[in-house]
Amino acid sequence: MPEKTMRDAINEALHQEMAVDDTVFVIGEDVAGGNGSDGTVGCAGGVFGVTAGLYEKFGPLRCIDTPISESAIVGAAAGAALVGMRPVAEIMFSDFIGVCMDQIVNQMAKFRYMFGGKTRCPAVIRFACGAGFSAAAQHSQTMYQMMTAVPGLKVVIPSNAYDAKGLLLSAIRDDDPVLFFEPKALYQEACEVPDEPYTIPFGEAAMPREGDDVTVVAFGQMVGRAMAAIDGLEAQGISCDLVDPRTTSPLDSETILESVAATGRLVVVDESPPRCGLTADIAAMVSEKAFRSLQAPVKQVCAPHTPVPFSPDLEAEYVPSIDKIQAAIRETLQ
Amino acid sequence: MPEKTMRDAINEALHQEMAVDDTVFVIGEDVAGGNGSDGTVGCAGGVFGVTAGLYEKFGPLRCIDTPISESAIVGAAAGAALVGMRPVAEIMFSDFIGVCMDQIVNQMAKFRYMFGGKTRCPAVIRFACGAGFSAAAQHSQTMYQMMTAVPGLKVVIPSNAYDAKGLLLSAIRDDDPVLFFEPKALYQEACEVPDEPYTIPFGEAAMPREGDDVTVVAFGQMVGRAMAAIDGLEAQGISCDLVDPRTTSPLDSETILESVAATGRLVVVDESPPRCGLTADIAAMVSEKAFRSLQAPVKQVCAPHTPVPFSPDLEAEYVPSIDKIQAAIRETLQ
Amino acid sequence: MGLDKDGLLRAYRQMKTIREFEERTFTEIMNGQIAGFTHLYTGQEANAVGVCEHLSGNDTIISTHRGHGHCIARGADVKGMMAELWGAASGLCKGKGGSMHIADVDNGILGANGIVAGGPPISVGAALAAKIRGRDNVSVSFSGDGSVNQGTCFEAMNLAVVLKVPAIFVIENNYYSEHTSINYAVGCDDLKARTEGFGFPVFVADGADFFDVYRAAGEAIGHARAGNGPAGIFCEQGRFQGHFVGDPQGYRGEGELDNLRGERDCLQHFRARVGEYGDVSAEELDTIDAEVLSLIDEAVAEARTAPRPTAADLDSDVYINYAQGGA
Amino acid sequence: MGLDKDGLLRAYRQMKTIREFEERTFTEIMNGQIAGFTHLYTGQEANAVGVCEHLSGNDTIISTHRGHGHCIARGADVKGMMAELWGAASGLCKGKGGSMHIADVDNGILGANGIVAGGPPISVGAALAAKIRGRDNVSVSFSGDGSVNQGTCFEAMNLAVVLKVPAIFVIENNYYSEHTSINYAVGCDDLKARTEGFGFPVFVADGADFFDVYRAAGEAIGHARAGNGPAGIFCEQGRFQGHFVGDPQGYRGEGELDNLRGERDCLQHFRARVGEYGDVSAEELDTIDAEVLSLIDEAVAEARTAPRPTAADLDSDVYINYAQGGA
Ligand SMILES: Cc1ncc(C[n+]2csc(CCOP(=O)(O)OP(=O)(O)O)c2C)c(N)n1
Ligand SMILES: Cc1ncc(C[n+]2csc(CCOP(=O)(O)OP(=O)(O)O)c2C)c(N)n1
Ligand SMILES: [Mg+2]
Ligand SMILES: [Mg+2]
Repeated sequence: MPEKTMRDAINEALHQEMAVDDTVFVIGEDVAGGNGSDGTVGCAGGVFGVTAGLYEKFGPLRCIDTPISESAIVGAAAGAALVGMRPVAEIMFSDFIGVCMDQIVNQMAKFRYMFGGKTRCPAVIRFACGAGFSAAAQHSQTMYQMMTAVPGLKVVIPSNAYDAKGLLLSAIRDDDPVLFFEPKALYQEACEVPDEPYTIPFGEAAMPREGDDVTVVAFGQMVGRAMAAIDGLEAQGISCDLVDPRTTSPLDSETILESVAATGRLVVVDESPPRCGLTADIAAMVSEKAFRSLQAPVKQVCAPHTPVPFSPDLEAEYVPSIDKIQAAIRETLQ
Repeated sequence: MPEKTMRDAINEALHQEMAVDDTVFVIGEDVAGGNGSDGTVGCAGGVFGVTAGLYEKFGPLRCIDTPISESAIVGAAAGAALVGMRPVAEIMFSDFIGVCMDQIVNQMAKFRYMFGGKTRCPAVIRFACGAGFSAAAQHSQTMYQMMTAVPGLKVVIPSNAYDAKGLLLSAIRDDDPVLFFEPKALYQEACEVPDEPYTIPFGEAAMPREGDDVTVVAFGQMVGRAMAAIDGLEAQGISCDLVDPRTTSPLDSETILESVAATGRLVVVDESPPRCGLTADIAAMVSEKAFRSLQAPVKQVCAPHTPVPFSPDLEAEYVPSIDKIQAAIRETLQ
Repeated sequence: MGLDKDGLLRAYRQMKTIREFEERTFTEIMNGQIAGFTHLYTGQEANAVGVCEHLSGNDTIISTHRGHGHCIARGADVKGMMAELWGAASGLCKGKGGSMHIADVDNGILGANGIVAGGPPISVGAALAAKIRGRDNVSVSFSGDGSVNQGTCFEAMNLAVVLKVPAIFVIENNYYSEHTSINYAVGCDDLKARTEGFGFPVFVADGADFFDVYRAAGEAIGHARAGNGPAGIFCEQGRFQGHFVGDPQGYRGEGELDNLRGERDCLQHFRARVGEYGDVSAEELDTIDAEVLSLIDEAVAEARTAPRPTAADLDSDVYINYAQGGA
Repeated sequence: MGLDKDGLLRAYRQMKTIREFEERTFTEIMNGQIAGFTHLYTGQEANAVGVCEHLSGNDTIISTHRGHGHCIARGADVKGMMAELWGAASGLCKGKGGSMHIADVDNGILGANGIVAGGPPISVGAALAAKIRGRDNVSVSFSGDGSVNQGTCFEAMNLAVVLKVPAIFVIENNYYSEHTSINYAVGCDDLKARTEGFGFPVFVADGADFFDVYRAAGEAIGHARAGNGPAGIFCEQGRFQGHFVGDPQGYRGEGELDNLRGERDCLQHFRARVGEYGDVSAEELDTIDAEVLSLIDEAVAEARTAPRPTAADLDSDVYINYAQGGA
């Protein structure tokens, strides 16, 4: 099977779905690029290159550049979705949810409920998220933990190129609003990705490692680190289940609980700060539902309660490291 | 001591602090009211009447009406605070964080960190929050759980008039940005409130009930219900500690942990939906730090994973009831 | 004018229905029958009807917190609306939405909206869909004189021009946002000019005069339907009630309300001037009045006794489908 | 003009310092020495300096993602800035902020800002503080031609007019927001008129011409300082670099960059025209050039070897004080 980066896998999913469903279009800042200039329209394909080639292939009505107006972008996607389109909006950095939160949280998320179940809003909003680029406090946040708190939204966080493609195709075909968080540190990471379209259902975790001693749950960028941490412990005779939920809403709590029933120990890893986050969410759920099986306190490995620092040295300390994950795994075994 | 409603207690705190500190001013939609009209300027005093009389007393430069521009309101508060004022901005409903989140989460909250600790932003933002008025999905949310997730913000949720006054005075005098969430269902609730100014420190929980069997932690509007639930169980020989953290950031985890060390059982009550919320936050913290003392799974009592419904019948089912709190307490004792 | 006799009668019926719906809602709120925050459209009926009489088929509207009039004008079921105010399971939104969220998306109503200026960006999306599909329908958003100061409204106006989509921005100036006058909240002297600065034409109408609104709306909607991009409609007309039911209205000038009800009532105006536009008799209008009143009576009677939603209804309708493991 | 010889020399030094700071930053990024996203101000120096030469004392600025020039112009320590780009503990923000968050609040710099149009609302707040205190200082925000389409920018402009505060909105048109032309992103034909529609005067300047910017800024700032409310300054001048370092610039027309560097260089322009404004010799400017270059060299040398922050620095500076029980 060919190897593709996460960027290319997402790009391929967009190309494939737009080719077969003419209600799908992309909209966002510089998703084409060059509009109104003396240069080349389509020169950008998104600042991370994820929408490259869509303008050339599908033209200005389906690859739509916008002014810097995130509320209008999300609103446009929401409105188009209400009348039967399947927009895929791009909000460049998930941090910019700050300037369009209302359209996501109070509008899209709530239409169906407020309207008594009589409508659907099949919009997808894509975001680049997370730390790792020294992009500092306003361009490195995850934000997915806050969005997981919002009833009405589905929240997806792929951890590799294969999942990204399959999950994005599911997201576009889903009839509910979906927020799709792409850890930007993974855009260049490659793995085997089939050329054909395929879907990965929401609410079904992946289990990239299986073991007996400890259950590790990790999200997005942290899945790879958790994998490395687990692999590194093998020599010491420690083996772990690694659960990658892939979607946080819906959440595949069954898989997590089954694993904890077997291991009796849990480490949850996320790069967001600790308060009201996903590590607490999972830890609380497991502590309640698997109370009798737990043989050690659930360990949360996450960022400190601080904004994301700029300095590469500090950022390296900020994001959970392989060492810290290993230390937490070992601690649950004491 | 005189009885005062929470509305009046907050109003009194504003009057008193504005009288002694001329850097304090209030700003928001209709905090005065009547501006530009043929009627009476100052006729509103906020849509909940919380800022009544400030315009008459302190004039147009210190009780400032604005257009419906929440980002500009919060930004104005943030900017004034950066240059040494102590603004108290009012965002009418906490749901409207949707249209001003960036100024709260990416600006105010992060200035100090991003600027290397070389500045302060002593702004307070007040919000009416929570369910209970049949105000439906866009006017009934708490939002404080999402803001607790944000490093750099302090988050206050008073549960009674006495605390509201003391906490607001602390908030205004605090040198960090403070979000002050006023459960609107409590505005008319009265209790004894001293006439003099006084402060209540952040990060110190109240313990309005003491008991031996179960620790109950409740927030805001839920504190009163938890109290009623606990009082109702007394006859059945069940006694509980009730912890009201009052501020969720900073959080007085010591008091909670000390109580759980004694009772071995914990119920956490909040009216927000379950995912990535405060009940999970507390449950996870306690499950980790008090693992050996816990004799039963921590129970979370919260709203379902749905928007807030309009219908009074549904809203009554939505918000955790005394019955549900009692059931949870009993369950931890099984 | 372009309205035949049926059209004139229908327009009147719509305005009258809104009026009676609102007056009755006011009474029932005062009676403690309706919960929540309710904002009445009384007095502004000609705005909604003058615009919506130009709409059909795939044309959509999106409304505001003061949404009853827009929804009725675009054809929402009045009984379903009244039941919704009562929080009944038979309500248009099964009691889950209430006054601020009445919607009927399949019939072109993308919802009332509790967030000031929440609607315009969404409306641009519906307009964009029309353009992508090559349809000639338009998408109308209503905004108040206060709402136009919200950033989302500006963004929507600029984006609509950039994408050249058939979005109609109806700005209803009723002189106040809550307790604050437009004279204060809109910093510039000329809101029409400020709006036109975004790059689309704005057609001004007297909101007490149905015929004038209908004319202005025709021009704006014609402009957009013909593929010329967005257009605005600027209607001036005060509201006859407070901002919400219970508002003490300390911002009103002396005699202001009497003047509005006495001199600027769109129903009176319609009756006085309809003769210029068609052969409509007072009796025909009286008959409509009676029919409307009995419709509202029925709507209230049904709402009052309609079944209420129960705990079992609480968590449906959040998602269409939630794969395994949903919360 | 109002600038004496010292003033002219200082203005030139400031522009030259920005230029060399940016050119060197470019080089060091290409050398892999500086991490993160960096947006250079090369070419636009006259905007920042023409405005900031009018500021002093309590006057504040708030900047953008493209902030180095504004910060230097308002007097930020150049070595502290360079160290900040390197992520050093001796950086102006202790390495916690980086290029997009350089700030020096005590000296009137409320920060670069990574959020497009994050600054204008904050600037209105600083201006409001001036008004409440009865001081005559002004508060300046910088925005790009793309930034003016963000809702927060509109809200800030309207609020500034409503409150009649001394907020100065500098709009820097460098023709692009990232890869998109102003011809596309600003829907209307006349951005100056759209801005003036909010109710304040906008003074236009040629951003390649320091003297022109200085003049326009003087008018705008004079207007605001005198208590007449907000004012705008509209500067046109292209950037000499890509949007960020690494941008392939496919949106540029043929010869566009050559033309900018060749025909519209504010430093060249200053040298060519300074004689009209004062008695400044080429040698004096050459001396400044040399001094600036060695300052930048020193700044880089120091930044390169400055101590880095450590894990112990990670969680300080989040709060000033966090009562017992903090997270
Ligand atoms: C974002 C937001 N801010 C504030 C409010 C509270 N609010 C509801 S209606 C209203 C006034 C709206 O004024 P206008 O747009 O003129 O409409 P009108 O009420 O006059 O019909 C306000 C401030 C809100 N619902 N949403
Ligand atoms: C809210 C927000 N949206 C998008 C971005 C990404 N972004 C950074 S700079 C930029 C373009 C800004 O254009 P302009 O205002 O003209 O400033 P210039 O870069 O030309 O100086 C964009 C889209 C951002 N930082 N913040
Ligand atoms: Mg109004
Ligand atoms: Mg630009």
